[in-house]
Amino acid sequence: MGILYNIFIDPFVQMGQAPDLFVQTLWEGLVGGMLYALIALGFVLIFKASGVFNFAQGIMVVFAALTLVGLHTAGVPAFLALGLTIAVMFALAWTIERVVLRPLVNQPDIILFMATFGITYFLIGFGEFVFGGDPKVMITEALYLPKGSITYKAFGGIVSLQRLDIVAVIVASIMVAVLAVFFSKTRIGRALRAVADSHSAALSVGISLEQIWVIVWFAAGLVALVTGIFWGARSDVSFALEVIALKALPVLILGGFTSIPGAIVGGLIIGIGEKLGEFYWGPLVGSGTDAWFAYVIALVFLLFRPQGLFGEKIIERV
Amino acid sequence: MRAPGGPEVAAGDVLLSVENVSLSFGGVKAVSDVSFDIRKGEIRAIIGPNGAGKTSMLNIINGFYHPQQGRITFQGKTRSKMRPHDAAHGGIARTFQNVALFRGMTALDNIMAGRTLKMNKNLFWQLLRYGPAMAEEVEHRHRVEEIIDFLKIQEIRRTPVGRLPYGLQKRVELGRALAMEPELLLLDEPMAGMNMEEKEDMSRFVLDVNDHYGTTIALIEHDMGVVMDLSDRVVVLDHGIKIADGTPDEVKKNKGVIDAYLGVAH
Amino acid sequence: MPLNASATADTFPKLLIRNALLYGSRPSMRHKNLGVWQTWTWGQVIEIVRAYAVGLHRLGLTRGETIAIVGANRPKLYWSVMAAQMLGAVPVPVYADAVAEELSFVLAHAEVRYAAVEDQEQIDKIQSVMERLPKLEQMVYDETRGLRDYDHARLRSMNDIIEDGRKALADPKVGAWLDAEIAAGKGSDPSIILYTSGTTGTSKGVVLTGERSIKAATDTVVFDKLTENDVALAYLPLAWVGDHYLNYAQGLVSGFCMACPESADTAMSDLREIGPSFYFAPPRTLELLLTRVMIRMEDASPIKRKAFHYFIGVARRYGERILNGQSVPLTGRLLYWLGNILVYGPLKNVLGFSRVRVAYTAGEAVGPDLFAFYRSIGLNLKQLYGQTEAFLYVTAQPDGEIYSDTVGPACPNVDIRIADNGEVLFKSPGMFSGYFKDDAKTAETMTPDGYVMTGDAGYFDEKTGHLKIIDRAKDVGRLNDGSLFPPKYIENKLKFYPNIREVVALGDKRDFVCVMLNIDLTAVGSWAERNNLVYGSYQELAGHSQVYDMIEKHVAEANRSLAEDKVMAGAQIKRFLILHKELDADDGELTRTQKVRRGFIADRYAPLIKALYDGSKEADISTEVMFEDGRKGVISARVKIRDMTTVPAPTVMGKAA
Amino acid sequence: MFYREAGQFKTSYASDQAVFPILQDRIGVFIILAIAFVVIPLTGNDFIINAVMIPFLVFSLAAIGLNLLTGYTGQLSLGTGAFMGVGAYACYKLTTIYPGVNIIIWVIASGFFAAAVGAVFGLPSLRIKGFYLAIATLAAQFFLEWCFIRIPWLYNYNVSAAIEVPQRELFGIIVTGPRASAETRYYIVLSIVVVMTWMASNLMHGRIGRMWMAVRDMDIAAELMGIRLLPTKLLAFAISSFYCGVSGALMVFLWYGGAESAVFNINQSFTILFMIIIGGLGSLLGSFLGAALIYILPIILRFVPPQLGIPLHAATIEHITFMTIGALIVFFLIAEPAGLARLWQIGKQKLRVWPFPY
Repeated sequence: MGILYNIFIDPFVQMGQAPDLFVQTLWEGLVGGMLYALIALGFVLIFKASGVFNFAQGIMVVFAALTLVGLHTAGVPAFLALGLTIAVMFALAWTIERVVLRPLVNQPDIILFMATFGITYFLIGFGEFVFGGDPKVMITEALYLPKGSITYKAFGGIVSLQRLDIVAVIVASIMVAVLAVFFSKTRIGRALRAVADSHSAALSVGISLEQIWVIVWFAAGLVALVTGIFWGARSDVSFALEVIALKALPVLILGGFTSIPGAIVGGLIIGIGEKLGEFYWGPLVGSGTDAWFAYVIALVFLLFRPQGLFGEKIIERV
Repeated sequence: MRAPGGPEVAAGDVLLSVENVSLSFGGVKAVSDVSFDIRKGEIRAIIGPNGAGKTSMLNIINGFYHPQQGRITFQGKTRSKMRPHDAAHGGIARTFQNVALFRGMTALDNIMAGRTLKMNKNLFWQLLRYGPAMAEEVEHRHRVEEIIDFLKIQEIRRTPVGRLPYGLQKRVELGRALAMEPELLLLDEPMAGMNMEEKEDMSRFVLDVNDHYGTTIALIEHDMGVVMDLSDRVVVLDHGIKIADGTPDEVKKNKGVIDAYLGVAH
Repeated sequence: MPLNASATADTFPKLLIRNALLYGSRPSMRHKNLGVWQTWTWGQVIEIVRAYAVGLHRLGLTRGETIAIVGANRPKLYWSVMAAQMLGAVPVPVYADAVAEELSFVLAHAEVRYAAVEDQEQIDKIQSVMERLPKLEQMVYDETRGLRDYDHARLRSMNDIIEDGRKALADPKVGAWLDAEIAAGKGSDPSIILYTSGTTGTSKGVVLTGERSIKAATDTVVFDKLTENDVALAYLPLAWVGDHYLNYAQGLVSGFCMACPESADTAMSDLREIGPSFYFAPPRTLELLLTRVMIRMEDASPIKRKAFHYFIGVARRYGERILNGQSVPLTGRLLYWLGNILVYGPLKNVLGFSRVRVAYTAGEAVGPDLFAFYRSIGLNLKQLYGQTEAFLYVTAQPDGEIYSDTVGPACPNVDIRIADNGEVLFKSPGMFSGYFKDDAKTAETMTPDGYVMTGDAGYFDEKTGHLKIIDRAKDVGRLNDGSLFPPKYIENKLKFYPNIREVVALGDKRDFVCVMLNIDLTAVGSWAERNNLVYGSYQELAGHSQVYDMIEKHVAEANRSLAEDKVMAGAQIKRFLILHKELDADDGELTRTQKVRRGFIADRYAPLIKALYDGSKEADISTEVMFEDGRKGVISARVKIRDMTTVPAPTVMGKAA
Repeated sequence: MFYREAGQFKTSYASDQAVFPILQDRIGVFIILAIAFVVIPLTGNDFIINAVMIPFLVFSLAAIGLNLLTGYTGQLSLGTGAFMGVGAYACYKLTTIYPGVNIIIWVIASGFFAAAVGAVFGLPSLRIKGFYLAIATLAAQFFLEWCFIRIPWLYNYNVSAAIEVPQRELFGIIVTGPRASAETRYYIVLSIVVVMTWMASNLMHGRIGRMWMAVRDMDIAAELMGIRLLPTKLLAFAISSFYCGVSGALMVFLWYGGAESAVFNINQSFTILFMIIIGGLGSLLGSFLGAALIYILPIILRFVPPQLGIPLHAATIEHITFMTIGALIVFFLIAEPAGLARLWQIGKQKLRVWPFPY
């Protein structure tokens, strides 16, 4: 009985007793979830347009952040470094299209998926080879990102919000909005959507497949850069972030592989869920549950709704 | 040859019947209220224009699709829907419109895979590949070789099927289905994409299978000439509705069929 | 000594009994069937054949009757032959690919009451001519497939017959009766009737007796040292004397194992699997094989290709001499040894020749290059000459005495004589006893003193003492000065050059020899490409002076080779021309089997022939042709004629030897 | 070139269905076994045996395990490391609870624990495939890794949170623990790997292997032929995990001598996956070739550049290794998706038809 009480009653009692802590946890989860959502967004962009499940998206986040910090450390002014990093992300997109995607066109999805493992490993090796393997600190000040926190007295206690997190949430929201507009209102955006449906349709819009791939990978690179900046600012910049970046995968399963809103909602669910879970239920099993919470949620989802929250049911044909 | 458990069905009796079967996908009707039967020993053709619901019908028969309404009676047992495993166990085998071979395996292994249900030596013996497992392997290889001989594909026995030309792939697929020693063989456009000579060969094989093994055959085919030559009875579907059923001659004269199908393109 | 035993066995059934005693557990027959080589030992074979014979007898087959054997090389058909012979009945094998017409002729002529057939296809064929075969009562078949709905009143499966016989044999009296039947068989009884394929007139049934067949086979088995350890692939037509002799008779005499391929399509890979030690192939097969080798090598990487050609060159220099046991310089031996590891060994392995100890070719003239190629890579390929009436062997080349242009000395115990008109006559232990139901023809073919007339013209080569076959005797003519004119011999000499496709030689009752020829468009075309020769059509290429120059060299070479031989020296080519169009079966110039129709060509190209003999330098010709789409048209051309100088016959003969 | 197949014919299905129907292949296998069992122990030094051969064999076994699942059955798994961990921890618990029982038995038994855990995590494979399934296996990876850290019972409440391999003897010979000789451990690992490889090969040549490949190549057709997908896939998960589990147990007990949870992290899963991608999906031989390449590559990088006078930092070597492996993955997927095993096959085919090109 004690166990059942600890699982089903006690956490909610705690929530009610200390709503400030609850709101604080919720906020932490929201910010984390937003960042998960951003990584997932990179996945979705690429998957929608090229059918490639880009396992390397998480590493691109780290790589972008590492490049930015690395360039700045090497003496490049912050905003020039930012510009250069954008250029590097473009070069990366172009190279990946040339070296990996083009030769593998028309291969089974799973082969492309595995190829992105290769990209992942190469980027880890390359990033560390160039910039060194030691953890680095994000150049928040040089980029004029705010520091410190705002503290509210509310819910019978204190809720404290990091300024950085607020900016992150705002920037992320803007980015999602921009991408949504880009996809629905611009010619290229529509072409990208067309390409997801059929390759010949895209060609009829007048954009070659190769160009489209470069564009989406570049867009995913930009998303990665933004994510990298904010995530890097919250912790260190190193390839240890990779494990966190992998969290975007369960987010995708929740949201569906092709849905931008799905990525956002999925990210938030996972982010908030794992924070609440760890805070209220974690101690029951020895804490550290956020390492697997997201995956187990995803697993349950896979069993009951494999197409995700926003995906379409697939009818198999023979 | 007989599937275990199934009651004896004499030649000429109804082997399988579908009654008032309907199937739809998200509001789109693929098959509506179709009934027909297949008699033991006959070659039964299902024809109709594109999108008539022919393949859906086969999918219902061997349990890949589950109809929303209707009943299926196979070997005297009535079900509201077939399950793939029951269908296979009951002796329904099939080939596919777009060859669905196991591409990474040789022709021999593909046909051997068709014997899976007939093999039962457990994991222990399989790990040793000795004694009963090897004896079983050899016994079934013998059966498979008879099929290879029957279909005259000795030369390509050891060729990975992915490398075979289309016509031969179709033949291997037929072999794989035959390896199941089916009571009822479903052929989904066995001659699609073949040239005249290959079609003649395949027709010959279909007739031989029917003759030599006494297998009941239900086939979908576009080539009207082939259908009329091969089949004993024909059922015609159009937009998921049955519009005619009878011998080739009867069907040929049916006005609805002429309007819906024969009049168009063919 | 097993071979002594065969001296006492004068029929094949008796040999079978001997083999079952001597080699009971050794393989007698293999058949690639259902994916593996099913094998029967001599002990098993005799059990099956005895049961089969009893079964056939219960069906009504008795001594002296004939039974047709129709189908491909399959153990059951060979056993049908054996079982029939056991009963003293006479098997009559028929070519599996014979059309219904030929089939009905043979079956009717041989008056068969029974037929042992392979499958549905053969049954259909026979049934389609049933009304012409009133005597045919029963057919037994090997393969059940597709026969379910046939009327089985006159059809029985071989398995049933054998099973039936097996049951009957449970009664020891039946076994004793069968033993008596076998013992009653005499060596002088007909053992088989082989119908000649009928290229000359209708086919004739050549009757062979057991005793003579066995004698002949015993001689060649000793000649080639065949033993029960040898293996042969039985892929030649069952009804051809070659198969019956080389595989059936020699197999029974020596006890070697006959392996039947899975199907005609898989014969090549089956050959490789079984790896025979005794092998026969007609020149055409060898040529096809060589072409395939060369084409496949063209796709190899440049290094491999170069190495291949280099080592083939080494083999051409030293290989034959090594095979013949002659002296070879050490470097040659080393290079050949290396080549054997890198090229010849693997090549023979892929072709399935690794274990071949004795290989023969026969049937038509074999090109010296072709012949040398196989010999140089270490395949002991030899030539033999023979015919159905001789039960195959008349001459054969012994190991170490191999020449591409001879067919060897007379086989052991064979007596050869050259008639005045050049025709080869022979008397041999295996010779036939007569044509079936045709004593007149038999008499026509035999000389009063018992020699068989082969119909082939030939002579004994002075250097080697080997027989050389030059042409069909009736085709050999004489020039006005009396010298011999063998057109085919001359034509073949030229056709061995890859650049020359067809040749028509003229000379009978004329002053000298002229030839008209076709170049090989592929070979000369690629040569032209390499030499930057521009051409638009066959006609243009054929008329090109550089092409003429090249062909002239070939003709001159042919002349030199003709001059080496005293008998042939007079038949050297004086003038030649290259025809402006390819000889074509569609235009009636060739038979469907690609043989030149001389008479027709003589008429059609009369203006050219006239010019060849009146000394003109060129001549005009226009011929009607049939295009591929069936339209008719006319090709006109001015054809150039080249003069050749002839070589005087050599005075010193021994030099080249 | 060395193949002389003329005259090698089969008179029975048993010999035709043999794993190595060609005589020369049988000779080759015999030579390799002779080298492994005789030549290497006689000539190899401690470094070769301890740091090259034992790890190579351990990784090969894990790669075979993953290959059974991914290469043969088509179910991509990213949880290999964790399944190896289950084997290692199970073996540790078993031998500390029942120290008297033969350690080899516990190594094998630990495979059953891994198999059971693997089957549980294979359940989602009923509904999902491809990268969806890959993500589901990540759940196994992270959850199990968490268990290895958070359940102290698994490592007997050691303060180091790591497992220390106790000394165990077999017929009076010390086989585990720091005092076990390299040769002894090598022989044990080798024997287990050889036997399990032979069994895997048997399995792949029979009914179960064909069922797995059928599911991999065309699951719908397989299902309609009466192959039940879930039991088939679960069996693949179980047997695959069994191999991985034994490999994990061998890794800790006969190679490392001790380990903490990080050994079985996601990177280990990736390493094994890369071995089979580069070695060849759906090939037992490929498992060995891939393990050799991926494991030995860093060793070569560590030793060869200094020999050439190029001193490299340990960290730099690691970075270069990562880059090389990443590049190799992409290269193989593009140039030869069937990996080194396919290259070997092509080479063998060339030798068989030599001097012809095809």
